[in-house]
Amino acid sequence: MATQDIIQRSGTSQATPPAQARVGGVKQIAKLFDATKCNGCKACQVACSEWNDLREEVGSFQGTYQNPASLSPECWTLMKYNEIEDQGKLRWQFTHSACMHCADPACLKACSTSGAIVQHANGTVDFDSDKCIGCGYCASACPFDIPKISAVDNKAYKCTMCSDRLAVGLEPSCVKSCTTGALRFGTREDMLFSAEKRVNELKERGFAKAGLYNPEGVGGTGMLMILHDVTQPETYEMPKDPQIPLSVTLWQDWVKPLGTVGLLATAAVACLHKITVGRNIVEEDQPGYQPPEDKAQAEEEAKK
Amino acid sequence: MNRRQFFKLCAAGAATSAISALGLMSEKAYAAVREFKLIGAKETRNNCPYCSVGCGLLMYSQGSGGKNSEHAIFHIEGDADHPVNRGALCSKGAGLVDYVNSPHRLQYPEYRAPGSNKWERISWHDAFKRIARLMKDDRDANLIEKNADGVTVNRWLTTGMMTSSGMANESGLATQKFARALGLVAIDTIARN
Amino acid sequence: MSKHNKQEMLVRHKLFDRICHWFIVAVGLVTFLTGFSFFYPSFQWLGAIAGTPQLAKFIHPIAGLMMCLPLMLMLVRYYHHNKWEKHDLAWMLAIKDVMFENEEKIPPIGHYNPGQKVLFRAFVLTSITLTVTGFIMWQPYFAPYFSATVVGWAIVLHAISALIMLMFVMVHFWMATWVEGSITGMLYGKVSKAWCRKHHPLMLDEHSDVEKH
Amino acid sequence: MTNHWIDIKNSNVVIIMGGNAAEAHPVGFGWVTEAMQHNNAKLIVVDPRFNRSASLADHYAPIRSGTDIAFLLGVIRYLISTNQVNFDYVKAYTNASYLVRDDFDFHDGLFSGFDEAKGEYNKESWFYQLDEDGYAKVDETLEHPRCVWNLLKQHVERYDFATVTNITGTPIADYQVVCDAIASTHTKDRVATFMYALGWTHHSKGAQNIRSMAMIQLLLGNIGQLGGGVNALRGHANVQGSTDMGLLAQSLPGYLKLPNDKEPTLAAHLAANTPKPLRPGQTNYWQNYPKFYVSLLKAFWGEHATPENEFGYQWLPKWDQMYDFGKHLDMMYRGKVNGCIVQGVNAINSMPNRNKNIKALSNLKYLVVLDNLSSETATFWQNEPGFNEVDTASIQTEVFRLPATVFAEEEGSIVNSGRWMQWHYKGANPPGEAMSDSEIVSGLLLELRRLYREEGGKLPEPIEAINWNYTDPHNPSSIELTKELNGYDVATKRQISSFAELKADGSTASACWIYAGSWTEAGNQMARRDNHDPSGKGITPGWAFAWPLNRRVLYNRASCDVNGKPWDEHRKIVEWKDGKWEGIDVPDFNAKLNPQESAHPFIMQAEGVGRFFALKLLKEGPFPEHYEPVESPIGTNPLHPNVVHSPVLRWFEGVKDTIGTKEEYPYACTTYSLTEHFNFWTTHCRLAAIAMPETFVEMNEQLAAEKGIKNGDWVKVSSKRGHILTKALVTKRMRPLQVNGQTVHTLGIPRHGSHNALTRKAYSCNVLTTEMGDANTGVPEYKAFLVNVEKAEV
Repeated sequence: MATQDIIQRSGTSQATPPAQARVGGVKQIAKLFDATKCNGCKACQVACSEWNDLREEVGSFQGTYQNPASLSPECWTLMKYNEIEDQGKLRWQFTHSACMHCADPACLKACSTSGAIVQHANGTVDFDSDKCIGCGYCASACPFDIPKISAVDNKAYKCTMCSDRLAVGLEPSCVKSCTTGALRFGTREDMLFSAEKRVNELKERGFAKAGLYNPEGVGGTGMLMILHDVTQPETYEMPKDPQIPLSVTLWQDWVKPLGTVGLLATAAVACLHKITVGRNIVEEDQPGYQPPEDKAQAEEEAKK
Repeated sequence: MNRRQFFKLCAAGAATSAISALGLMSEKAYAAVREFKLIGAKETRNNCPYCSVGCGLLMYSQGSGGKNSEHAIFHIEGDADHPVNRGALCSKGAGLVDYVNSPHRLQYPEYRAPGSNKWERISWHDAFKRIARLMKDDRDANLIEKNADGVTVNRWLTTGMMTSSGMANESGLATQKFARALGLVAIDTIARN
Repeated sequence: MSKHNKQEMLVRHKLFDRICHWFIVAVGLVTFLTGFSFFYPSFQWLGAIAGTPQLAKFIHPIAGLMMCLPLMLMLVRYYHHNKWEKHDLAWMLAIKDVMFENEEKIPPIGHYNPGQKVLFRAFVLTSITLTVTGFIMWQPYFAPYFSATVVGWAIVLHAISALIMLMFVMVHFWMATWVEGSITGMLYGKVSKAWCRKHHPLMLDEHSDVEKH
Repeated sequence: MTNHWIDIKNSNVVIIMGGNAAEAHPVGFGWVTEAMQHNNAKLIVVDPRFNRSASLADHYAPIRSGTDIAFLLGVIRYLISTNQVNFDYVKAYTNASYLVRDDFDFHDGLFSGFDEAKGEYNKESWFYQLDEDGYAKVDETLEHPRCVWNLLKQHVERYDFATVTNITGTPIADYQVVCDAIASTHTKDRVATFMYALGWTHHSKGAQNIRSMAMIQLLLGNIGQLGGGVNALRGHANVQGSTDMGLLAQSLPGYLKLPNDKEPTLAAHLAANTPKPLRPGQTNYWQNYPKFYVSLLKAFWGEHATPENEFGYQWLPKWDQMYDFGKHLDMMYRGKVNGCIVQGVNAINSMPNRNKNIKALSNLKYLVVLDNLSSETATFWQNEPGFNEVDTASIQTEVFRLPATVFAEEEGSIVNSGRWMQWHYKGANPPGEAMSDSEIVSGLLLELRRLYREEGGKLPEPIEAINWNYTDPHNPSSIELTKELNGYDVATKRQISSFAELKADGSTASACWIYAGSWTEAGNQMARRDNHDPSGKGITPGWAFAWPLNRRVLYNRASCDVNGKPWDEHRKIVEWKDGKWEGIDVPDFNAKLNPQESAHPFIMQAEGVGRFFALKLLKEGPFPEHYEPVESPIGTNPLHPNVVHSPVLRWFEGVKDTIGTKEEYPYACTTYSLTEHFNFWTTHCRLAAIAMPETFVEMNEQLAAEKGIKNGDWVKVSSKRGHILTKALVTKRMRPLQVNGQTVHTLGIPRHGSHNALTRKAYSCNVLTTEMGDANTGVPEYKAFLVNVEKAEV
């Protein structure tokens, strides 16, 4: 059953757009993570695993509250912990690490398989695991290091924004679970509005560098983040200026068309050459070939 | 269906099989998002058993509620109607389903004999009999009916009870009546700790 | 029939090399078709040669290795034929005459002409880059050991190398079909003296050298 | 909680001290963020550790564990000396103006009446001066030198900033910020709430920690107000209910008392526990004690409770001393106990001084464990090298492990911290043969009854008499039990709707009078689900049932002035209007009682007012005083070196030898819960184990550097009572404090260690902790003890 609301689909061109008749009334949605309201309780992380039936292996203590050590095919949301000193004051900073649902998703751009990565009209970027072939292009393309390839089934996995919940009109599991209201969910418009309000509030409360992390390099993100200090996203383990990697752009926008032209041109030249120059044969090897001396002899005999 | 149509259909079928055998079958329609897993599941309201915030829960179990299915809870999430948690749950509460379904849940009464290094499974009947025997012997031997001043005290100090603060009030009342009827004084609840 | 029609044949490719070549052609076909299916997602059906797209992904790196390893072996075996020689320059300068078959103007050439030597070098380079980058991007076994950036660049390089190799393969195929007798040479190992005289005149000398041994 | 979770949103200043709501009550903490965002509230966190609550605080102040009283008395001194006090409230609603007996005194760390030999006080002098009618004398002007106000001023005078910060290690600048934030709520339009929990109770003076805070709330006029109150954040989901159920050594349901040896008859017991008013015109609600008590006895013994047999009073056991679990474990250790029933408690890991407890359980003849999970308590006899080293063969204890249901497999009610009784439903059958607790105790009781019937034995009467006439006595239904809790008319079986209907003549029965109204003739009030909040103040009268009588804010009469007008119109809960009390909540006062006749809102007190001076209720004294933890990292008390720690502690035989000194064990240590885990339950829960797989010890960077310990290294932490091996978490969030001329380093250990679960094998922190605890409650000092730490190779 087609969802008919897909606005971008990996591995297809504009000439063959996905079915998108049902996007008319669909609003862009967004998840707003307010780091200034998060206390790192991990409710989102556990709720994500619970809803999505994910169970990572039990790890071990690695010198931090962060467990598991990283996102994985069985862990799609991970809280990260950083201790920062800001003007002599200690700040324990938490990052809700999960798919950012970029408007311009590098994973989708890099994907090798038609329709294995799609972007719904509401803005969520979703993996269709049945199509996924496990090439890992998405994993290397993602500027946020989100998709992870499973060693078990060789497929890419990441946060789906609980697309199954969204489909029935519910909010993502992480957002529902959030205890402090650090995660909110709504239309992108509403989230941007409340984010702006909150940032102003924070500025009044003395966080002069507070701001919204909604990086332009990837066209904005479906997960928006309010940070105490938006000038230093690295302290949250977020990239400062995430972009679709140059390698992906070069590859998809240059190598592919140029390569195609190259291949076609080679073929064309070959064909043209064949037509114009014709066969290149060794006459002596042709059936019925008579060497010149034989030919002359034969002619002489004929004269006789 | 007339014979001609039938042949057509067969031909089409054969052609399709041939194509698919060559791997040229057109791809399936876009898979929709994962099926919403709660459709039709039995929903039961409860409260989180961990801390005292008392968050509302919605528990989902398989089966229609009909008599022939054994319900097993497979998902628990916050009750959005609950005025305190309004749908939220902490990391513990969000993982409650793994508490209910923990591989370490006890299933049967078990007994460990003096000096033994293993558990033996016993029936409830045998467990009650043996425990009651031990309790009665101890109570009969050690219940203090009167103190040194001759006041009736009816206390039994050689057996004690540490009670849970996780159980419901109703079990708490049963426990309270059970314990005081026997004359137990050394009763405590983990409420202190 | 005239005795002249009984052409004298020379060995151009040994049996081992011919097996290698056609093996490479076979797995190379699989590799390129599956690779194409990832490079052009719309042509995913090309990968169906492997069964399913997932199998295509699974087989591609293995087929690629099976292509590159014998190819490298062949390249080692053919190295001595592909050294750059003085007269090669003259041939290169006369490339236009080569293409338009102005035979009288083509300087004589040995076992391989400079065009083939360029091809040889292209195969050496691309098979090395394809193998190295292939390993770096090989999910889920090797890629996790490299950073996303390294894998990203490996993917681009892999694509570029594959394209270059493919273009040379096309040239190789085109030339093989144009210069008639080449394919039978690679199939049965032998070419006629006349063919040598025409295309690789100096090869006759080499050959007599060989025979002298 | 006098108030409730949602009400936190009405606060202007939230102080989290002696608790860590963000980690232990994360969803409740959500209401703090709500207050911060929508009420512009300030959040202050005072804790030895920069914890997850601190991560969102406007201001965090470090404190040395076990010095909260000094900290809080310093706040009181600051409020009084800067006149930032709600004087109208203090004068009308507290005992500030009451005169104290002339022989009451405090000198060099001791109150009057100390008996050094017994280690306890003769509390005779800790009382008001009474007039000829038996009423307390008062001086409304607060000028009398013996009035509580002046004694309090005098008592806290010593707690100036320099003294306080010298004891607590809190930097003066931080302390000033905290004091100012708290003081800002002395005005009538601002209210503060303190959120505390086991961080205050787990001390050798836990009750006094809490009293000190309550005194501040009285000074500021914050009790009875929206957004204020005294808010104990209870631990377990039904700690409140278990306490209501009186599952304690000296209690019966509804905060009624288990009789003691000094009360040989029912009449004597009722006389001793029914207070006389200490001021004229008091509501003095406990004057109804006999009604509640007789109704309880009727519920217990049913038809066997008659006026002739004192309603079965003599069948209740009487106590001669407090047999809390700590005491009972000590008795076990000494071989004086034969049996123990442990119901849903991992006693071995939860109780302090684990090594002693293993020996104690080994002395038992039988141990019965009711649990839904496999716990280390039931398997204490299993040898586990390193973690549980025992000689299995020599342990002669018979152990029974009985499988119990979990919340999801039974219906019933639990009471949250805000006193909400919430009804829950059964979602699935339990695994295997597991049974509910009530079914298990029924099985035992009925089998005992059978044995007594067959064989006779000592005192069979109460076993025969206990009212077990349930439809299925083997498995009493939750509905029958809960209806019994509510109470009913004995003759008609009609459910009562208020405890006002209870009588002392045996015509009514109620197993827990405060629950009256929870299941009335109108049905189950606890299952109500109307979440409408008509006032917008977070009061949802149609959701569940809050005891007593669905009241959401206790002492709400105090939100109005003596004339019945709200102190702050925006915080109106109730008011005196048109000849009655009415408002958005159920008034905590006689609805018809005219303010002119009585204006004393604390109706459960004999004098109707809040007590700065606690009379004889607590063992340490009527005013709080700073005493060091039993194991003090400074080894002295800067205020009075002769009385270092609480003088009235309960010392079991031999325990002195288990107390370490700062010379051997130089570092302070505290234990706590993490968000990811709930005691020892969630170690069996895969999702929780994934989120926090292993325990650790938190330490500051300076100490780690001195000891050559790097983040993630294995370390050995030892106390006088044992040692554990764990991994180090070196963090900026712990910091060294300057105390009394020395540097105090504090280590912090989460308490979730278990060697038999889904998490990584770990030691329990309670190998290290001491059983010394609060003299009033017996709660051990889990939060402040001494250890040493060194790098270990594993």
